[in-house]
Amino acid sequence: QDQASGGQGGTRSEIRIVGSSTVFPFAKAVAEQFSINGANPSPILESTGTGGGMSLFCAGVGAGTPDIENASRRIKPTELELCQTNGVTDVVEIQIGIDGIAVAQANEGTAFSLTPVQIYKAIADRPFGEKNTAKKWSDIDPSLPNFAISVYGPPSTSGTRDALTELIMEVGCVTDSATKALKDSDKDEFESICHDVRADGAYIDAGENDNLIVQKLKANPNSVGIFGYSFLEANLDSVRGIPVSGVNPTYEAIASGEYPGARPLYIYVKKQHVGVIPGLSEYVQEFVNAGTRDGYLVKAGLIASPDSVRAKMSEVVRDMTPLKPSELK
Amino acid sequence: MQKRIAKRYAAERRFKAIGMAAIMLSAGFLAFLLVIMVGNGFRGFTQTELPVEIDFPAVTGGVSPSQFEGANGNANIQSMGLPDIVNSSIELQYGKDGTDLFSTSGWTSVSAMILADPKIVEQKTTVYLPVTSEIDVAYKDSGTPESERIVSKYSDQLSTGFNWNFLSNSDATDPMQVGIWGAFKGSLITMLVTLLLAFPVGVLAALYLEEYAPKNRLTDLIEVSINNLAAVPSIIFGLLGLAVFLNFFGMPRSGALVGGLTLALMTMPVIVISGRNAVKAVPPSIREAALGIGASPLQVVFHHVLPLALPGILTGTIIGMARALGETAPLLMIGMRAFIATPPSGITDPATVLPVQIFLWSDEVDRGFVEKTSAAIIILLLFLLTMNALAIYLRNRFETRW
Amino acid sequence: MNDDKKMQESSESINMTDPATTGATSESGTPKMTARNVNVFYGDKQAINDVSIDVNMDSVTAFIGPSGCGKSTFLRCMNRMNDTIPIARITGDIRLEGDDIYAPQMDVVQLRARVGMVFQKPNPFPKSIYDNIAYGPRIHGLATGKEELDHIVESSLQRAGLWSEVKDRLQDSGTALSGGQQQRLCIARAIAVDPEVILMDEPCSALDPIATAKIEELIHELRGQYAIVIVTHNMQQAARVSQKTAFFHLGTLVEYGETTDIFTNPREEKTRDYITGRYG
Amino acid sequence: MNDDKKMQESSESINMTDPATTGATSESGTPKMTARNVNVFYGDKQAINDVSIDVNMDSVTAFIGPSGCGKSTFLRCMNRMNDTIPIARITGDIRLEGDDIYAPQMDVVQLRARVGMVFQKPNPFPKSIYDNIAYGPRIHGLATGKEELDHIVESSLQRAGLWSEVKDRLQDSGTALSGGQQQRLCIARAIAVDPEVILMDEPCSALDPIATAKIEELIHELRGQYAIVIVTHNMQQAARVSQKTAFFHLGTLVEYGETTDIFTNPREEKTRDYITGRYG
Amino acid sequence: MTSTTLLFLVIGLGLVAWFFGRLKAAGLHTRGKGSRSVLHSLPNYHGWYVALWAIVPATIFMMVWSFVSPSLITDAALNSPAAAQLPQGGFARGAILSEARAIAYGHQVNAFNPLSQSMVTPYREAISYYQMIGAVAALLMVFACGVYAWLRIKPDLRARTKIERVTMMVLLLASLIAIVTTVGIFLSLVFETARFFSMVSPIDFLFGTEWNPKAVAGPRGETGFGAIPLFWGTVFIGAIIAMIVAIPLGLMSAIYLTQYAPAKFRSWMKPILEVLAGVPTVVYGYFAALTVAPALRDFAVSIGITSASSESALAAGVVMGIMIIPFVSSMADDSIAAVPSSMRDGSLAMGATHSETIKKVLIPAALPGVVGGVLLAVSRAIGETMIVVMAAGLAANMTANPFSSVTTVTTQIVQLLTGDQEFDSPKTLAAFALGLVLFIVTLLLNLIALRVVKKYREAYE
Ligand SMILES: Nc1ncnc2c1ncn2[C@@H]1O[C@H](COP(=O)(O)OP(=O)(O)OP(=O)(O)O)[C@@H](O)[C@H]1O
Ligand SMILES: Nc1ncnc2c1ncn2[C@@H]1O[C@H](COP(=O)(O)OP(=O)(O)OP(=O)(O)O)[C@@H](O)[C@H]1O
Ligand SMILES: [Mg+2]
Ligand SMILES: [Mg+2]
Repeated sequence: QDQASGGQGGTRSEIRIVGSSTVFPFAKAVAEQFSINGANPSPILESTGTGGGMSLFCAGVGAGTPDIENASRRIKPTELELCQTNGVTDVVEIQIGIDGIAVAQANEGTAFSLTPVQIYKAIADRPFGEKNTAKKWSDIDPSLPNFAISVYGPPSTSGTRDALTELIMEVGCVTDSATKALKDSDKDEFESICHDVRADGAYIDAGENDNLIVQKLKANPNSVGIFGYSFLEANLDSVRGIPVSGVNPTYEAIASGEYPGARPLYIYVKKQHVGVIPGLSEYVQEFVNAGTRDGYLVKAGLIASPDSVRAKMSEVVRDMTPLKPSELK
Repeated sequence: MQKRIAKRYAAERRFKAIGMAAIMLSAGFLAFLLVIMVGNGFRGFTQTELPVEIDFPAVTGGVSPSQFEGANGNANIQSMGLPDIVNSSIELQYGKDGTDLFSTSGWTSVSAMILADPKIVEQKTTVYLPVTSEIDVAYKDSGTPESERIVSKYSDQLSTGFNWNFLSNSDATDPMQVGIWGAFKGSLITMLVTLLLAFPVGVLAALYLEEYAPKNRLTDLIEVSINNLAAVPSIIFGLLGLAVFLNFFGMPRSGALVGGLTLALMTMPVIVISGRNAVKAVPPSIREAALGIGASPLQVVFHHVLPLALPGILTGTIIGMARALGETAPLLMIGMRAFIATPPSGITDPATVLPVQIFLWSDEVDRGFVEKTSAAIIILLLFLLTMNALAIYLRNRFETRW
Repeated sequence: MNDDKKMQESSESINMTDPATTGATSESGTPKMTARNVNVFYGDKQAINDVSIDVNMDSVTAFIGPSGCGKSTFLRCMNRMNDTIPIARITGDIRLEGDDIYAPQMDVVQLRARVGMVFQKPNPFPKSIYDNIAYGPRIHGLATGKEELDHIVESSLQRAGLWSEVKDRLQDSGTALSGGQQQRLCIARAIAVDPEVILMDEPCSALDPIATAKIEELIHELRGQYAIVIVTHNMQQAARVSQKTAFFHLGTLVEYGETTDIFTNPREEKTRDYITGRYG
Repeated sequence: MNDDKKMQESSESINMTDPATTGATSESGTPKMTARNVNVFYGDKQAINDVSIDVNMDSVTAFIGPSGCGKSTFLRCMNRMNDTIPIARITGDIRLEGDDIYAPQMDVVQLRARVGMVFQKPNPFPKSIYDNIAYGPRIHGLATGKEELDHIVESSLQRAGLWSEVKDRLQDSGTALSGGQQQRLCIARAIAVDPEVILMDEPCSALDPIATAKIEELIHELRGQYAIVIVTHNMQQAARVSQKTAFFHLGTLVEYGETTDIFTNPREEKTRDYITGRYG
Repeated sequence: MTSTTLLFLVIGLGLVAWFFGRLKAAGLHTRGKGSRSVLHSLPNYHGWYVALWAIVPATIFMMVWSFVSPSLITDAALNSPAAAQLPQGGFARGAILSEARAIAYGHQVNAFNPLSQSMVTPYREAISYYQMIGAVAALLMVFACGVYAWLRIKPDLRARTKIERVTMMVLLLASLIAIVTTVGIFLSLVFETARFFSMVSPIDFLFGTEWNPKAVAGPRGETGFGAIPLFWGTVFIGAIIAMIVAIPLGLMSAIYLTQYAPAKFRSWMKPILEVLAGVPTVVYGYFAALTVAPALRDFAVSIGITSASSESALAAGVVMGIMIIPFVSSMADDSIAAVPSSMRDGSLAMGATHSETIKKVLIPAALPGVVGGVLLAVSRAIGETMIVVMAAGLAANMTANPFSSVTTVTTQIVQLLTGDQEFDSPKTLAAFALGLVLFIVTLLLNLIALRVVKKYREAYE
């Protein structure tokens, strides 16, 4: 066994990053900044999706595996477990900011406002256990406009979709006490009722980070889009946010937690690579620094984490404190 | 009877017209596609600029041009703090928020200017720097109200210039700074690997199958595999590349080597199939002639059949390569869908290719990327049309008639 | 690839039947090539049925017979060109100067250099006239230098009666010649490797009368230097160029003898019918 | 595509030369087809040189001559099949019952229905036997109903002597028949559109002797009902089936006359040489 | 001596061997019977025979050596005193060693890790020691094998036959790559597929009609992994809509070009049409999504189909159809050209017009070939990913409405593999199952196409 190759082919001089397409643009901006003066080699940044990235990240330690994983959701216990069986014992978790899930429509569309329950009733497969029959928004609530439900949202494989189910649908779903009770008695049934999205055409799977979605909303002014906040911000000239529970999806509303759809974004760092791959800790530091209220990531559409979280993250980055499986509940 | 004849002739004319219409429609689609792409894309080659006057002696306090000559020039520019020099000049001219008008890395073009002609650091010079992508979009087309306001404010100063950076830079976050050179080079290297692997293997396999293969199970199996591989969805080749080259052989991820290997597997069947047709088209009388004077089967093939079939094989190869050049899906699986800011310099360096770059840019949030995407498409189409023209040239030049 | 193809019954079949019965003759000198009890099958179909024949050095042998009777098939067995047809199978014994040409140790490449072939359609290589002729000597290493090669090319073209017509344009493509010239080029190409036997399969059927006359004249001149076998549909041609004639019918050798005998006084009824145009 | 192709010199060339000099005869009845001073060019190359000939209703006319002499070319001019070769160009005058077949108002589609053609290689369509025969009547609208069509098919097959062999398998593919049957099927197909002239280009050269005999017999039977022109390489065949023979050489009509005269007492030296096998 | 220089040296020595082999054979060359040489093969072949013997074994040895020697070198370097300070085990140790090695080889100049510098010297020593061994052994092999082969040169050595046998092996190996690739594809899909089927029943997967992957099974045990809508979408876009566009256009283009067009027009038009097949699919995708889809939607709305969505099966299908026009037309072209011209002449001689001949004789006769070509085009269309990703959306609808959004198998594969789900969840593994099923489907399509084409070829032979 040749130890110089470490089983994975030696060392390398540039950082390798994989993972979520949601974090990708932010990571890209950081990577560019990180190498701007030629001080560091430009990191190689792949958009593989969180899951695909995890499987690469957790494949082992060494030059052949990535150093950082971008994630639009938290690492799963099973994934952490796999990491550890493959020798990736120390994984550092850093929350780099927040992504809002904006509900939006074209500027030309009839303005209206929604609540989580209404959204849940509109897009769930079996709202409160009954097959969804609502065809128009007014079928759900007479106060809503009288046009067909047509929602462009993330596909079931996406992290944005997970956030949508957890942050909006489940919130709407647990307003019913009977359903809420299921959570403890019959977890499977609960998840099925609260998380499953209808498949009869009212909810349309669309890519998440896709310019086309704006075109589609513009083309169908009466349809509703659900996507990342950064996307809304970049296209404010053609789409506008729909208030949820009366709160508009604005930076402040999401940052303060007032707006319901907000999810944290993470990066995971392989601690065993720190000090071996040149520039790794500097890159992570840059990422954390860039995520402040007036950092360039916020200009690019990221929402800065609350100060408390940021303080904690600074500590984690300084000490490179590994994530403990117990923290994942 | 006469009426019947007239009707038959009318049908004849109709049929012929339909045929003509079909051709015209197909060619029309192509023309339409090209016109749309060129129409969308040509603006990607230009950038909107504002003039900035830099009084070098004043802001730098006087530096000698000689230090920017030679190998250390770049390093010395780094150390003199050029971004600040440029920013302060901008602020002088456009006020406190002036820097917000300009693309953040506009100073790199100043740096390039200094390197090209170090003397300018002794004078007061006016440089044209690219504006931000919002203003660029607003100036060329229509943008946010805010940027439209800026455009009308500076309308007499704004101008468009050719965006050389687009040809020499690589991927970036700012649409004003992106370029296709990195992806172009990646495509070039990947294609080279593909060609070097797929061409010999494809030609040898075609010769074997057409000239020597005995009629047996193995030959049938090879034949079916090749025909099937030519039709297997490309994404599946990506999965194969992932499983075999990356996971099994442990080759470096995202490299042109793996991309080239994967595409070679995809291209090889196309070359084999077209190669077999070309070999088949060589008249058997040539083979008999050679055999008849005592050439061995191998001599027959390498002295006579292969040279005669080569133009046909080459055209097939170019068609296959053209397809590989435009392929995206398999490369997503092997790590070439990546942000890579440095052009690759070897087959194992991380690289991306033109179609992947197009795909990535088409997914970008920033509106400035729309025209860059189309511009990259134009480059890719030019690449392809060149290859196609080469194929046609070869076909016409070397076509042998018997 | 077919090096290992060999005769299934070679050992026991030699001299099993008396050649006289089928008309094989050996009166003038020792035969150059001998065939005994040759059967050829294409898949299940038998194309040649128990043919025995001798080919002599000093005479031109003509094969005649109606279409599909197996003339070409038999001819192609004589230099193993049939090896290239995967479904062709041959039994019996064919010898060139006593060597079994289907024996495993026989090198088919060398055999074909010794037994040359000229085809129905002229098939020059799409190369220069010079390279057409020089190809054979090159692959067989017959010339050690440029001069020797030049010499071979020149003498072959001269013997084929083509030298005067092409000597000024040896670098032109062989395919640019007229049909008759192409056929003579092919004959010159065959001669260039210094063969012992030349097989010709309807060499004139694609040519006009004048070119045909030239080729017939050439055959006359080559007689004695090579054993020549010619397949033809044209009985007058057979009568003109050959000294011996073999008449094939439905895969069997009906009659073999002196050309004059066959044409004036055939022994078999079938031969007479064919000669007089009753069929075919 | 070539509908507008027409004769360049049609008007002035009629009757310019005396047919008698080239042997065109008109002794038995008015000729069905007449050709005067026909020249055919393939690109720059002249394939037919000033040929004049008459074809009669009550006799079979044979065209003989060495390969490439223009027999097929001339035959194909007679129903304008040469129109399909883009580089072919024709001058002179060919008339069918007095109508100039190259006149602009002549409809080539109807012409070909009146002048049928049978080719060297049997070329049945890959359809059923029934559909092969019914094809012509259908496109020309010769039958108004199913019965009438059935009737045409049956009578055509009967006249071609094929009915008894295929009547139980009219729905089998035409390509499944043997070579000789296929050729008779093609003849039946030509008969089905009720032509006035039937042109046959070496109809037996791909057939075995037995099938050849059947076709020759059929030609005998059809004589008198149609004007028949047959191209053949086989002089015995010409002698057997035809009443008149035309001998072509290098694109010119050397001699045209009664078959018996041509074969026993040719006027021209060239004809004699060819007949006796001096060349070709 | 680095391995590259060694390789060049060996090749150079091989050329020398070629020269000597040739020389000896040429010396043996005397005239035997007639002008024929007594040599069985040309001197050249003898040269190659010796050269191959000299090069091939040594090269194989060098390949093996390059696998073995690195660990020998590292072991030797680790035995040096400097190695004592290295961290124990782990990536850090490996990285230091590999950095030191890179510096020792001269691939890298500066060390990122200061410890590496101390290991450079031991590495240099070990490297030169083992390289020496390797070089000496390789050169010895070149000489031994070369001389052995050289000694075997005799007039009756069948050098040409031997060289040809080697070449033939190379040819065979080249064609075996196709089989290896096929097996590779199968193997790279089958394990993950098996894992997927241990979670989701194959019956549900293959025959389920709802594609809406769920984390947990629903009340009636439905998992949402019914692949039928995906296959329907694939067929709808690739085999129905695309073909409705491509078959008439392709077929009529081929007919016009082969039967009516003047040669000049044809020689221009054919390559122009072929460009359609060469345009990258991303470009088509972009075109479909931004130009065709909105136009079609506006059209649909204007004729009163208000439910039309801007990502429609029609947009993707039409663009895909345009893309495969050349596939259909060139296949049709070939098979129409393969119909013997005697068929055409036969029909024309009956008094049929050109179009009647084409419609009633040529097309029916060429039909099997055309069908074979269409099947191949279909398998290309159903494998197409990018156009659908960009233009047809992701909604797995079982609908025959061309204005609604559908999705295809390959699109879903991309989506599943680049999604955010954990990699061992059925949602990710389903991609492999889809891939395998698709692979099998194209295999079957191809077998059918081959059969059809073969049968039709036989019809004329
Ligand atoms: N490659 C082949 N495969 C199968 N059968 C063949 C092959 N070549 C010839 N035959 C058959 O073998 C028989 C003899 O054919 P051959 O070509 O030897 O005849 P021939 O006398 O040369 O005829 P022709 O005068 O027409 O050239 C024929 O029945 C023919 O169909
Ligand atoms: N399509 C063509 N293009 C060019 N030249 C042609 C074409 N068809 C025939 N020729 C030439 O016209 C001349 C007469 O040919 P034609 O086929 O009429 O001869 P033939 O008497 O029928 O010969 P055969 O007995 O071999 O059939 C020949 O020199 C031939 O090369
Ligand atoms: Mg023959
Ligand atoms: Mg002819």
